[in-house]
Amino acid sequence: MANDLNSPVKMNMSQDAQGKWGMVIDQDLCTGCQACVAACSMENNVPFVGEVDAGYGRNMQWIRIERFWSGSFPDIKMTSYQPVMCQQCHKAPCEPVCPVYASVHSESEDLNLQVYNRCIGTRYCANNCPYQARTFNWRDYQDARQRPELVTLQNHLNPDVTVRRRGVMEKCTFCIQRIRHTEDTAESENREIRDGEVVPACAQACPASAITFGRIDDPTTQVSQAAVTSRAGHLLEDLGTIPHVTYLAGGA
Amino acid sequence: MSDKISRRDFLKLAGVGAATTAVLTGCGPAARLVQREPYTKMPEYTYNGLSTYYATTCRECSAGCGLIARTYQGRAIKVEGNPNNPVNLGKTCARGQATLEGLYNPQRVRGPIKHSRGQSLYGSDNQNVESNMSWDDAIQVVADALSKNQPNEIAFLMGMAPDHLFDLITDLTKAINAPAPIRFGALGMFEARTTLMQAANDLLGQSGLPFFDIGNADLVFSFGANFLETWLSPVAQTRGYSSLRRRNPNQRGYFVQFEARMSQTGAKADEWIPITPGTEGLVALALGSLMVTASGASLPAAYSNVDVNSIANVSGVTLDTLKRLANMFAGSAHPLAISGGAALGQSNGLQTAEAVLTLNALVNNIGKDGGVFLSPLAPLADEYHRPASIREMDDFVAKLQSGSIKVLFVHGVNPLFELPKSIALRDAFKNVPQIVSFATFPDETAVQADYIFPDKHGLESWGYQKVAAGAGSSTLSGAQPVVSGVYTADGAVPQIFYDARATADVLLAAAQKAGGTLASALKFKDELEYIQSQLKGLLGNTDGFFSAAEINTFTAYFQQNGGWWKTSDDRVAPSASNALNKTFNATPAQFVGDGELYFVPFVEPVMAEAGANKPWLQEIPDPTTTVVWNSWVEINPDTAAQLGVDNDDVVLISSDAGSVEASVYKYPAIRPDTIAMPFGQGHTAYGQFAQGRGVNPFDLLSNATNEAGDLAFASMKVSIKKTGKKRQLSRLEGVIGVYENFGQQP
Amino acid sequence: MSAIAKALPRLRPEEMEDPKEHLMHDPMPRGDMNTMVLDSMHTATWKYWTVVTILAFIVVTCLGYAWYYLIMQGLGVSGDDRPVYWGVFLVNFVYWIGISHSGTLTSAILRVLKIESRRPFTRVAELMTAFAIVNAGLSVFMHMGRVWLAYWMIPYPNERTIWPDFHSPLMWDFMAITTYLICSSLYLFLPLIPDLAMVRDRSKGWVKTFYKILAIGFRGTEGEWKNLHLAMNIFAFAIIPVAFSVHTIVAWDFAMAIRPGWSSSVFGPYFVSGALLSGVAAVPIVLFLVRSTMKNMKYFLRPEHFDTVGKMLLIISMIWAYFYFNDYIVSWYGGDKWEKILNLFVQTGPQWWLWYLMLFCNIVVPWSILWRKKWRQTPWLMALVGILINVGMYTERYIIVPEMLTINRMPFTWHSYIPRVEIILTIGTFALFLLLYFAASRILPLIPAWEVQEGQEGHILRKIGKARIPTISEID
Amino acid sequence: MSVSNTLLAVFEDIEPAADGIHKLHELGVADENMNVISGIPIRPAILERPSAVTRVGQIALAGAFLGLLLAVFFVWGIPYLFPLDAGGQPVYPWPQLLIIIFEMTMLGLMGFAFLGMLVDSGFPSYTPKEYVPDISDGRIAVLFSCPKDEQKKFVDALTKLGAKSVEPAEARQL
Repeated sequence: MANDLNSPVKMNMSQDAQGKWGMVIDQDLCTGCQACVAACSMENNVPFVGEVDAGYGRNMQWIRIERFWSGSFPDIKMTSYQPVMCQQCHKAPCEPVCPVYASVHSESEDLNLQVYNRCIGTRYCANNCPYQARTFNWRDYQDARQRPELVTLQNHLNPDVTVRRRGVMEKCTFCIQRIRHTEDTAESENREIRDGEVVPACAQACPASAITFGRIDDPTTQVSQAAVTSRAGHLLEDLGTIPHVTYLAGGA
Repeated sequence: MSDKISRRDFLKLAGVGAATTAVLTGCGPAARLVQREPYTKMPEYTYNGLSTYYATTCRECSAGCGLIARTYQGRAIKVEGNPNNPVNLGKTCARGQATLEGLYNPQRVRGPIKHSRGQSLYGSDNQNVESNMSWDDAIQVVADALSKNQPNEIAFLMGMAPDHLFDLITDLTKAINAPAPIRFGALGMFEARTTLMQAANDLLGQSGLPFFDIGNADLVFSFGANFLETWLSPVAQTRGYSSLRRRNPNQRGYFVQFEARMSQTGAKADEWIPITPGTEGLVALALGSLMVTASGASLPAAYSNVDVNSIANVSGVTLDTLKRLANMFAGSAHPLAISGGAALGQSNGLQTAEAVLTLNALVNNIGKDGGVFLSPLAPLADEYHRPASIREMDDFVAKLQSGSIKVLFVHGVNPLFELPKSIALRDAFKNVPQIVSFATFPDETAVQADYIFPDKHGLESWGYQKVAAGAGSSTLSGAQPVVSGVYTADGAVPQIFYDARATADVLLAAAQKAGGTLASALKFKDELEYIQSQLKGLLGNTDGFFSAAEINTFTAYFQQNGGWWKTSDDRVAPSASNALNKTFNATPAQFVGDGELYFVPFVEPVMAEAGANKPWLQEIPDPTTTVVWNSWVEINPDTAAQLGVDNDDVVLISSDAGSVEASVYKYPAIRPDTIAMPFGQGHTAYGQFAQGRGVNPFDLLSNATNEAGDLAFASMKVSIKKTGKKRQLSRLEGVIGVYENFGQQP
Repeated sequence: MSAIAKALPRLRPEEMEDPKEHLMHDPMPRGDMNTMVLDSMHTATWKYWTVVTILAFIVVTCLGYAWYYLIMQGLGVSGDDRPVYWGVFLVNFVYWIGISHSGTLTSAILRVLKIESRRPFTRVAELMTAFAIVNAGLSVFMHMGRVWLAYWMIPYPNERTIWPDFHSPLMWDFMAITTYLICSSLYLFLPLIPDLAMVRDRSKGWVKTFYKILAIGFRGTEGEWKNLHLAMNIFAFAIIPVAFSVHTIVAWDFAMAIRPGWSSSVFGPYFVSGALLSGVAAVPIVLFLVRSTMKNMKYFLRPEHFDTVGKMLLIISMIWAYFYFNDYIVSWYGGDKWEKILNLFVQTGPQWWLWYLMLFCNIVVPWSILWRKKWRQTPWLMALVGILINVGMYTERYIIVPEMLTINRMPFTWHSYIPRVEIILTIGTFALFLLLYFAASRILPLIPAWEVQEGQEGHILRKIGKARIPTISEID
Repeated sequence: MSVSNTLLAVFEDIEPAADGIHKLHELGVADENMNVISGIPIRPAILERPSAVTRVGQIALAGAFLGLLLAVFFVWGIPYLFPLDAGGQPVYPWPQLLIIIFEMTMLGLMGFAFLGMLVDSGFPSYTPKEYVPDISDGRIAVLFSCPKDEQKKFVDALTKLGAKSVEPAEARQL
């Protein structure tokens, strides 16, 4: 039971390939090494929450690497590591439920935006996210007045990414700051963005190169090509959220 | 030109342009005069809103991955992999990513400190102890120690990294005829480098770290090697694994792991064979024997003593499985067998390493793509100076114990944490009159030192590192400071917060103060000049990534590109002619103690030996158990049921060497006769994030070694007792979700 | 023996129904009745003040300070986590919204249907509505991560040029609850006006000024009565669908989410029935408390009123059971794997007993007690049934919110929920409810004297044959 | 028209009050010169009175319409002014419109019914009025105007019919 709960549904996604940016995660290559998690946290100023809160399900990492067990010893098998982050749904269930437009869709990038300073913390979006990809600032994890150890640690905060305070929802952004930066660079050089030019922190770090990122509206890019292979599938595709993260099944 | 040269001018002089996608900034020799200051007083070359990128080398482990650090207004913001560095080709592991939390760690040594042994370096309020002496006095202390003691009374204990400091200290010890510096690291011990090199020497007739070409193989049998975790050069090996799976679009490489406890590496295997601990070598021999038998050839000497049936019995792998695997191995185009991890940490570890090499020799893949090579020697290296084995460390500790060492310098290693307690280093320290620690962080060893003269953090330092493993090309990774230090913003003028100084600079200055042969042998103004003097050996070398005829230009390129490496394939293909001729006794491993359970300590893959003081590494879940911030003991659910313990129950684990208490994690993928514990926690110092968290499984280990002298860390038999206490483990996984039937484990 | 009939015992006098049992047939001079109502308001013993002081203390600490702590620390001090982003605060919210259906909705339905026995206890119930909505609103505010920005949900032109998003069920909720709060308060106020005028006429000094202001100058002229009457009629008819919509929308907060267990089309009416069940069940509790603690109330609040409420409760409990079964059988029969896991989790998981407690309190208790008139007319028993049903309905909401949130489509994230500061705040809200009620009982006439008087005017005993039969004439 | 005087007749119960009003009608007091003040509402027919005119209904309907317009503005007007995409839902959704229309219409209806009640009755008003506190104890007061010179006749007639008191109405602080 448990092991097949989360296997990505295999469907041919080419017909409903809508959107702009997409990510492909090769579960066969993912070694669960957590480099993406560390890189993402460093890039996006994700706080650490401490032992008690982390154990209580308040871990704030934007990526979590899932794994399940199937069978029993000695025929036990760990299912393929499955990094789950915001799937950047084209039709995101999290968006319409926000009463204050803190969770909205970017029309230009076709991404789910989370506008931190607009968030009032109803947490409806998180409930309605079938992927449980959203994390909530349960406390002032980034406030050096409450956590003196941050006085020095704060030095590496990324100035391109807002530091969130308590009561605000957050989630993976596909490193929108990098997308924007690359777009600006391309525009100033009067050219199109090249395939592979935008690299989110997770993909950049991944030692196994299991994460690929790029345009899915262009059939020639790496992500588009990977997304049409027979191993490609989406998490909970039957919900019709049209997620923009494609998983390539592992183990075969 | 004024003596204070601006960075921009320097760059013009050096004629360096932008290189990769990021603007990499080299830092030439003149740049030592350039201050990289924090944002409160902005240097003239930083622009608001623009980041500056520096290439450097990761110092979190000894693999020597190239980094590119993004800095912003004098602060380091993020590190990325250096795409050109042959070790990691732009990738990093979690530890590398977290290196910034070392740089900006709240607990670093504030400056040179004289303190009484055992006193904590930070108070209960986590405030660091203030520096209580000047660097001049500190240098005087070092100078006195070097000049007033007999050379053979001076000892250096260093970390595993083969870096410029090791070269410098080697030169220093040579100059005064002191014993060569001892190098040690817990990772090296877990990797059993001595054993691997000994096996290569015995069978291939050439010493060196084996290089397993996973990327070009299409079938990998790994005997305990945790090559995706912390073993040798994990980032490079993960790249190899990636290639194993996806290099050939038509045939996915197959991977079988033999080990008693499913490691993160084992989790990625297509087949995980739960083998009795200590029989890995036997299984390798059995496989070889079966292959030869199946092919109809006559058995070579290596397999003369092999009784396949009894091996099947003792290893717990059925004969059918052995035959099937032997067939698979024989039928594959590029099979590769790797040994490592707990398989080598047994009393018969060397036999295992050799048996596995023999298996490779049998399929004739030594020195071939997808087979076994020896790692290329790094530029400037005469040979690979391996870290000390436990046997050598035992001798070293005995020397300390005897009182013949008057002053001990410790740098880059935390032996009080990284050595088993049964090697009584703490006692031996009592017989050493003076201990000087160059620790950046207030670790256990620093606490036991008389002086702490903190070295700069890797991201503040100059240096190079001779890459020992992972790269196919001969590689020298270069390091340069990416920030000038950590400053406080209090007051109008920013004050340096962590007043660290490069150990090389301290030693060079002390050498001058000490005078005599030392002063004349080490006539360098500072660390950078010493590095340049070494780099001179590479001038005019044209088979490299870049070449330059003049040292300043070379150094500029070296800093800008993050090192120098050859573009050729430098893997050494040894001769395998005698590999099949060594006979094996084919004996199972001996175990210490009369407990009923095998004990397998393993390195926590994310945190490893020195990550515990970085809160992000603490909070990153262990890849297999998803536990964070603590230690646990992995017990098979059936065994747990027999013992009457459940998840989070605290149990007392005792061996002949000692006992520890840890919370139970019912781990479904471990043999019922085996328990496992991660290494990485259990610090008694090392900062607020590390101290008092979990336990150190080293407390359970004896100093038993394998034939090569490496610690037989998996050779303990332990017993478990219920304590009745309960301590909740924090895990990322929802316990009710990952198993069937709401937590009723399979 | 007679061949015509068996010998039958003659009814003993105590078995004969005494028309005086009915308030409407036990009339009293209006001046005396007014005095009784005023007396009950003006009697405040030391016991009363002790209870009020204790309640006030609990409100200040458990609600005031605990909430301050919650706001300053963030929701980390609550028990919420991933995936249980909604915890006891939302349980409280749904619960109080449910309680709010006790008053306005009950009184409106009874008024529209002209159930005469409603007359003395409508206000007792309507007051509960007002205070329950206050608590429901507070619960939502406690739940919010950044409550100081709650006003961003109000649609008004602002310098952020960001308006709320009416796509969100929370905005429907916000609008519906605002509507409900405003209209319920007005509906409470409308029939109060003549009573306030009565109190005004009978008080002196600053108290008179106070009631003078509240009574807004009402005298009781024909035009005033006509306007008041029409307004009350409009309210009585219009507030019924509003009340239904409020709880339907509360249900939609859950049902609109794509979550197993929540995404159910029957949730709207199911929640409404649940709200009615808990709301109506709260009425006998308050009736009992008012009757046994306040002076003169045994005259106004009689077993017949408990009887009326008891009958309603029995019917509503059956309706609730019907809807629950409806929801359950559909998800059970459908066999969706997530629904299956969820049902298994609720019934056999770590908190399996909650499910049985809910069924016991909501079905077994009312069905086994409320069928008997004598028991329905026993005030303490009815209060006990009311408490049990409220426990059951609270449990039901607890199962729906934190328990069902534990299970989602990402099994890796299944963490359970343990309430922390919520417990204290919940105590605080209950104390606030009681405190408001206690305060209101001494400020407002709890019995709508004019309505009782109007009713008594229209009730007579008519002699038909040999018996005197209670008869109602419609005088309004 | 001669100078008229306003009298307030207080009756114990409905029956004498009805008789009194009948008598007043006989004496030529027009319905618009008469008003009944009572502690409970009394159906006009009982007292032989015409039904009072109320505008509460119309005002409430107007309020309902206003609420409806506001709802349309909320659900369709706001996205028109500030279009933002959320979850791929239509910018101008129908279902949400219906929900908000219902709520706002009801709010308008009831809010304005209340306001209408206030406006039509002249509430709140704290000016002195003709009133006796006894009314809330069940007395029924009949307020009527009669020619000043015939006042005695009216007083006698009503007193005979059971009026407790018939006195010139005196506006006083309530």
